[in-house]
Amino acid sequence: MSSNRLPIRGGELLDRSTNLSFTWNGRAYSGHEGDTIASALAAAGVEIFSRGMKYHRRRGILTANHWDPNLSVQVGDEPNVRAGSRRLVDGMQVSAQNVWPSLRWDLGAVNRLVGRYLSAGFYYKTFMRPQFLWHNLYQRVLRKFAPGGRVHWKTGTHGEYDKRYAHPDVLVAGGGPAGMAAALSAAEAGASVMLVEQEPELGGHLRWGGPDDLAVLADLNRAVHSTPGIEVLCDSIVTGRYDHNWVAVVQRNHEIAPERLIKARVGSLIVAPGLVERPYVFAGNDLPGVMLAGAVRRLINLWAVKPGNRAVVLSANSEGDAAVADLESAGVEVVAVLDARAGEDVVGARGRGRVTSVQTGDGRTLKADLLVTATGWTAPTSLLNMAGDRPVYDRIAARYFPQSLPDNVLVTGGIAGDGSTTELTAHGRETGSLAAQRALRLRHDRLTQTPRSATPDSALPAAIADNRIPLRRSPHPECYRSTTHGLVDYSEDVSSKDLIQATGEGFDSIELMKRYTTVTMGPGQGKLETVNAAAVLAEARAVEMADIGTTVWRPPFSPVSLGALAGRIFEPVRRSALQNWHETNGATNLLAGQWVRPDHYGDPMTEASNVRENVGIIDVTPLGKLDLRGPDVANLLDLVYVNRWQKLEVGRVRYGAMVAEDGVVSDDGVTGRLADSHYLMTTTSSGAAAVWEMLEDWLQTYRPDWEVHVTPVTGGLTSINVAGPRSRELLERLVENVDLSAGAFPYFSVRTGTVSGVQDCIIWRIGFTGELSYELHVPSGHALHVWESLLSNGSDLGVAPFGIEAQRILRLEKGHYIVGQDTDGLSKASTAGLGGLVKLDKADTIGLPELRAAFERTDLPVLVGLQPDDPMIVPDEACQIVEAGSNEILGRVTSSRMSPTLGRSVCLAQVDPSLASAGTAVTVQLVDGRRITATVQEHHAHVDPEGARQRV
Amino acid sequence: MSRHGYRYSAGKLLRHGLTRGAWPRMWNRPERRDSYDVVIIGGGLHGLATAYYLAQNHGITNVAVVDKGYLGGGGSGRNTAIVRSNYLTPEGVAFYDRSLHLYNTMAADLNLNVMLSRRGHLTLAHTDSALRTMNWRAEVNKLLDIDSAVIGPAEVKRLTPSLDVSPNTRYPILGALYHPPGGIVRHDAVVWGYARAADHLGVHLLQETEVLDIICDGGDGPDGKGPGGRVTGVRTSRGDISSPVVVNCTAGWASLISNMAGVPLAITTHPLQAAVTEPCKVFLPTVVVSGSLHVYVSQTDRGELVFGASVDPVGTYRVNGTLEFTEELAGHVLELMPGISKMRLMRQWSGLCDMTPDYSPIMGHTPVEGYLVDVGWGTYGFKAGPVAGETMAETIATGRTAELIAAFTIDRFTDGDLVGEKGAAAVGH
Amino acid sequence: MSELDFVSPVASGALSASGGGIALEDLSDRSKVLVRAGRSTAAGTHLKVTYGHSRRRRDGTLICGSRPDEWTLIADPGQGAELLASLPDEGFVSVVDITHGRAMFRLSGPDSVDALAKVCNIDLADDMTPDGAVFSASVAKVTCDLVRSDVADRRTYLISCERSFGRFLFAAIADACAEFGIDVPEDISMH
Amino acid sequence: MIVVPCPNCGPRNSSDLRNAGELVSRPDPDTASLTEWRSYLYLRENPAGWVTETWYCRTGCRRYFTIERNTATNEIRDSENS
Repeated sequence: MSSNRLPIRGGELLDRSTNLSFTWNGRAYSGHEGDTIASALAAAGVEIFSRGMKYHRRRGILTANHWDPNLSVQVGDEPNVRAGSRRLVDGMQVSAQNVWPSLRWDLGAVNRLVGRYLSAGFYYKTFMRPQFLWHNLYQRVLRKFAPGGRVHWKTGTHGEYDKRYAHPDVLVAGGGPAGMAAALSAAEAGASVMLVEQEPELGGHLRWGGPDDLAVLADLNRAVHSTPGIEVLCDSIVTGRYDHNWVAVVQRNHEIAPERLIKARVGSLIVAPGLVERPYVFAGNDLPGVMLAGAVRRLINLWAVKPGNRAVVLSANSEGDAAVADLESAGVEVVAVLDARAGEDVVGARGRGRVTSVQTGDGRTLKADLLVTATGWTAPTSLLNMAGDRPVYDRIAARYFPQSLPDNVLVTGGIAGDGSTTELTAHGRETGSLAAQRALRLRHDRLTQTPRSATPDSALPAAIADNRIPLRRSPHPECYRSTTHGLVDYSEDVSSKDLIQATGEGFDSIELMKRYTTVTMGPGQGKLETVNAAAVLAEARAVEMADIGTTVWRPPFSPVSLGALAGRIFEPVRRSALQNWHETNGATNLLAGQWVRPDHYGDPMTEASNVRENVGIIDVTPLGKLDLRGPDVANLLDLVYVNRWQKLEVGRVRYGAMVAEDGVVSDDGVTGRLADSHYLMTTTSSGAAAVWEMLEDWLQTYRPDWEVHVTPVTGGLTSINVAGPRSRELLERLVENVDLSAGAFPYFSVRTGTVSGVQDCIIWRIGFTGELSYELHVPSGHALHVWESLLSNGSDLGVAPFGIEAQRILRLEKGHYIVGQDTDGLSKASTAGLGGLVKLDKADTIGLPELRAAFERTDLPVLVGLQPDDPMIVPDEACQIVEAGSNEILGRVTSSRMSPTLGRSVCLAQVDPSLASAGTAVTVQLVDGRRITATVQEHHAHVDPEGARQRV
Repeated sequence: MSRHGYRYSAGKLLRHGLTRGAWPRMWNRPERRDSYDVVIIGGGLHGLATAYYLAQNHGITNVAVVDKGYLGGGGSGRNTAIVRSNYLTPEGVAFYDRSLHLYNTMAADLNLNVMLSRRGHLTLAHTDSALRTMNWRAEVNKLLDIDSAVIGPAEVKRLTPSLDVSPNTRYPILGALYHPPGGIVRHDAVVWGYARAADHLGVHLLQETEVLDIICDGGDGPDGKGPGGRVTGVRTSRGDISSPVVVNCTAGWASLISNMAGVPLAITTHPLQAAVTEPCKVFLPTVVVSGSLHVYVSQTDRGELVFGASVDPVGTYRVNGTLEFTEELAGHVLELMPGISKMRLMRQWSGLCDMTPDYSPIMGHTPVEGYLVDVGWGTYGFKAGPVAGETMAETIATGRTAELIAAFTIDRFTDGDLVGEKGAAAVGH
Repeated sequence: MSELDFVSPVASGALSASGGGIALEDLSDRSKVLVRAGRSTAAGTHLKVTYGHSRRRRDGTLICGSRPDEWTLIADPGQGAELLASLPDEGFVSVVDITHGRAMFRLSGPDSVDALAKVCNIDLADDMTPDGAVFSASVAKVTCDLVRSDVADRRTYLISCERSFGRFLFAAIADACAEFGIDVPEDISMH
Repeated sequence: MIVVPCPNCGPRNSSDLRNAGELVSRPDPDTASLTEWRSYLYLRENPAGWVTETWYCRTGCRRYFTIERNTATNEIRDSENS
């Protein structure tokens, strides 16, 4: 293990007093605070970090930053970690990905031998026959070659991820000199600013510059940190800009979460990401030892790593020239500097495992272990794409520039143009002021439009024109591909030759080419590859770059963990006031929508029988409850229910069914009239919210002249159904001021009274179970008291709680249908047997024309009571009713249970109208394929169809 | 040479590898004619498949497929490539089963490996009502001879070990509808396969040709459009093309095209979003769908997890995606597989879906003679592509509505006979 | 009825950070009354606040303009009947006692704004949401009514939701507060 | 997450509201033909451009209101119908 660590550098990030231990492929290494994983390894002499995806060629450092395609590693249970940017932490276990048995001896490298056959899209052209080999062998082999790290799905947990919202006036994406200057001037103008930088330190390229750059950076840093109103987020990336400036930031430097998603509604977004250096395409451009100028500058100046010993530099710009100086200062022998501006070129790099020689355009072979290229820049315009911009190519500057941006998105820094540090910061300052001005106008609008906010303490700031002096576009040679072929996409192993072949096959638009060759589809998402790919396509089609366009960069700008996107997972659950009691008394829970409910307390059959024989109590709080007040409630009920409501008397309750405008049954429940203009409506549990919104819709948009107030009271009233022949006896012990006798409180009535000392309880007498029963609606803060009183006062009557399952058994015995179970998305009122209820002669009711049409049809399915001829067989719900001799479907069982009361199976079923008359024998196919016969009943109710039990 | 032109095979791959010879074009960029027997609007899977089957099954080759962009640039290239046939209604099942059959033989039929992976398809049930719907689908499927059954949590775990089947989760996995023949396919390859085959049979593929109007004659509306009239051609960005038959296969843009013929549709356009993670070593062997959690996921042969969800609730023609889609998706995926929180989402995108009220397509003839539709494909157009092409071609060639699509005609929205597929298709990838 | 204990949906007592930066308390037992009035009624004039704003009446009752033509009155426990009696009823006015229907929490302290910003998308800056502001918003995916009601310059939010969500919401807010020094007891869980 | 300008609450995130779709006018249910009724139920203009639509301010003021939104750009402006 050799050491490539240089003596202390002026701008280095290292804290050399620290010593962080970590392992790489099982071997112990160490580094310093401030090192990236890659810099620590490179300092220790590691040259190979990964293998190529397809051909498994060895790969070394290329860009030495977040975008380095060769530096994806596994860190513990985290796959695909960017070793070029991830800072070293003591104890990290780092290993190479996608190699077997080891990084050094990787069997996948045999693919190189057949590489000439693995051209673009080769898999589309073979493995077709025989088919079973494709399914059983070829595909498995392909899947083995999938790249990337390992997910520890067995042991991983969702962990502690987190989110927050933010509302900065100005958000600056990129903390280089221009971004820092923009943040400063925006804050000075009175805007709240969020400054986001993906590196752990502000400064961008100034960080690896010379003493002058470092001095400017120090000044900027001081100013940023001393100016109020700037929130600085380093080690954080703006990953997306969505409509209306909804901006996603992934923050990595927060102690409470590995990644934290910040969702910001931004007044003005300033995009200042700088530029991404582009690799050069030539033979051998993926050999370890081929690096970009930025990479060697960062390695030397930020991490004091000597990147090689003998270097050849291909330079087309000042970054390349600066790299030469840096190399020399680090003691690297610069063998040759090839000036691309003067037409000099590199045509190949050779070596086994590392560059040993470089072929130049003029035919020389130079011994070197390092080849540095500085051939130009890619403007990372992702966020601009997301804002609707289609950047255009500038031939002179050899890169893309923004074209048209919405007012709330501005650019500064390298993405906007070139300039000295002074010019860049000046542009940044002007951009910050403009952005602040626009954002403060928006803030003023928000303050004026929002009722809760303070009145703005100043007038609307005047709009100012965009008078910024644009940054210039410096000429740059168009350096994309040499005269040889090399890799365009390092993470996908796609070469310029593959792209040319694809063009020839007809994939001659950038999008088609991308899809066929997978170029730009890897983890880098085209940061390094997009422009080179477009250049090769332009070359293959012999057209201008500007005519090619680029693929649209889609969010996120940089990959985001699923954990960060999920954050804390909020899945609200609703609990009745009695749920704690249920749980401490042995209930098995059932999740029904958002509600947690007791399914049963051990034995639902016994619970059901107890209701038939004695008395049971059930918590039915999730039943939707709406308090309706006003003189026009009856009109509203007439509109939304299929039946009539004008004549409902105070103290009476009525059943109602609702259909939607298309005539499909949508909800049902009972509504009672508590006082002259005061009603209580109940809905199904799952339909409660929708019914409420629907009532508001009709009242607000259709009949604003009606006076009705709707107030949801579902959770405020705990609903307890007391059911069974001894229910009256039980309640008589607890109810103080209501006469419960049959004459005084008949079936389908409502009273308000005091139950066990709790005033204002609403009691109505209805019968979902088919027994004499009372439904108590109790103020929830006192519900537990009432529930416990019922149990303690009724022990001699055999009172016992029952759960949802027992209720389902009881209601099915009684033949009550459930909307959404016994009806479906097409069921009309006629199917549900509502013929007697529906009033077609109303002038207006929801779905009226469809109601009328449905009752004229004779071909709609019919809901019937059904009993299997073998009473011990319970067909599963959803079993199909079929033609005896064929597979023709004639209906289905919608509900089925063993009836404890009858000692036989009972069902509801939807059947073809030809099968709907009582006594018809039908064939039911069971889940196991057996067919049984069953008989259609006269009524839906299997128990007490006359209703004698509930009318006592 | 086969009937599809240059034949691909392992041998050819070897020869090209050795000689480094160029491969021929998969399809051409032909000069357009002034008239065709059939003009198909939309160069996605449906349009290309329709053109292919017109030529292949009915010998009608004077056909143009026009597209405003590149081939397969809409939903065909943006979907999550799931194929299955375990629908809810008998008409749905029969239709998609035929499609699955065509997918099974597609590689051989089109001489292009579309990389069909019949890896098994699981639709999870988290509530007893969802389980009841799964049972319903399974029972209908069995009667129609579709391999489909409801399985319990232990079997779910055996098939897909990374799923959390413990009972105490917020959305416990109570069971699943298991459909062994379901799986995924390389969606772009399907498009290219049909394009290549159609091109070789003489169909003109006219890319970057935008339809600006449909030219009609004799109809009730303005310019002779609307019911009672007939189609005579289309006006495109590259000039007028006359044709007695114009077919609308434009998915999310279906309303805009159909309004050009004076035929309004029961369609609203909503984006459907999808996303993909960085690659990781393969660990997810099946396609997993959860209707209640609005998510479906599979892992490609490249190791990426591909996710989809239900359509966005707000109708729009924008396809730039939303952050909240990725947030909800991640939350829901981690409910199912808590162990993968460190995987990273790499790219999100969206396509436009032509949603109908009953989650079923609108196919066949319309009140304007010669103007046919193959629209309303919502979120399930990809799986139906082959059979839609086959039945539309039959309908065009014979003049009679193919039996398999009789339930999907445009008349059902005036007759009130909607298809009951909503329960199975709403999020039913 | 007053002799009966009011049972809150939240079992936990007050939680607070040791440094005093943040505190979360259950106030579900406070009397709450909802007033809704037709546009032509005098209720608005009587209650003197408009949507988005609140004021404290001399008797200590907090009157919140919770929606257009809608007010929520909050007072000490057991005051429901008195609140109801104190309201005008001319014209089309509905008055509903929602004491039992709404859980209510008080989140206070200088860190409360940052904790709330983790679970609520509303801009809580002083100009957008000043003391006295009344608004409705999603908090940890639960629809809530909020009032900023500072107590002696200590930033304070009253957060109320449908009662059945109370236990979940308390746990979710407590979870958001953990970052600021609140120790969340194990029995407070979002599930 | 687009911002929807609620006329009562001011600008709000769209997740705080529910989109109730294109504004359609309801025929008189007592006299409408089935064809008219089903056009109202099912047929939509579905333009790629400005559409008048209804939103419900679910977590805010609980009021329904209409705005105009450009479905090609998500720009929003006040509706003449509001």
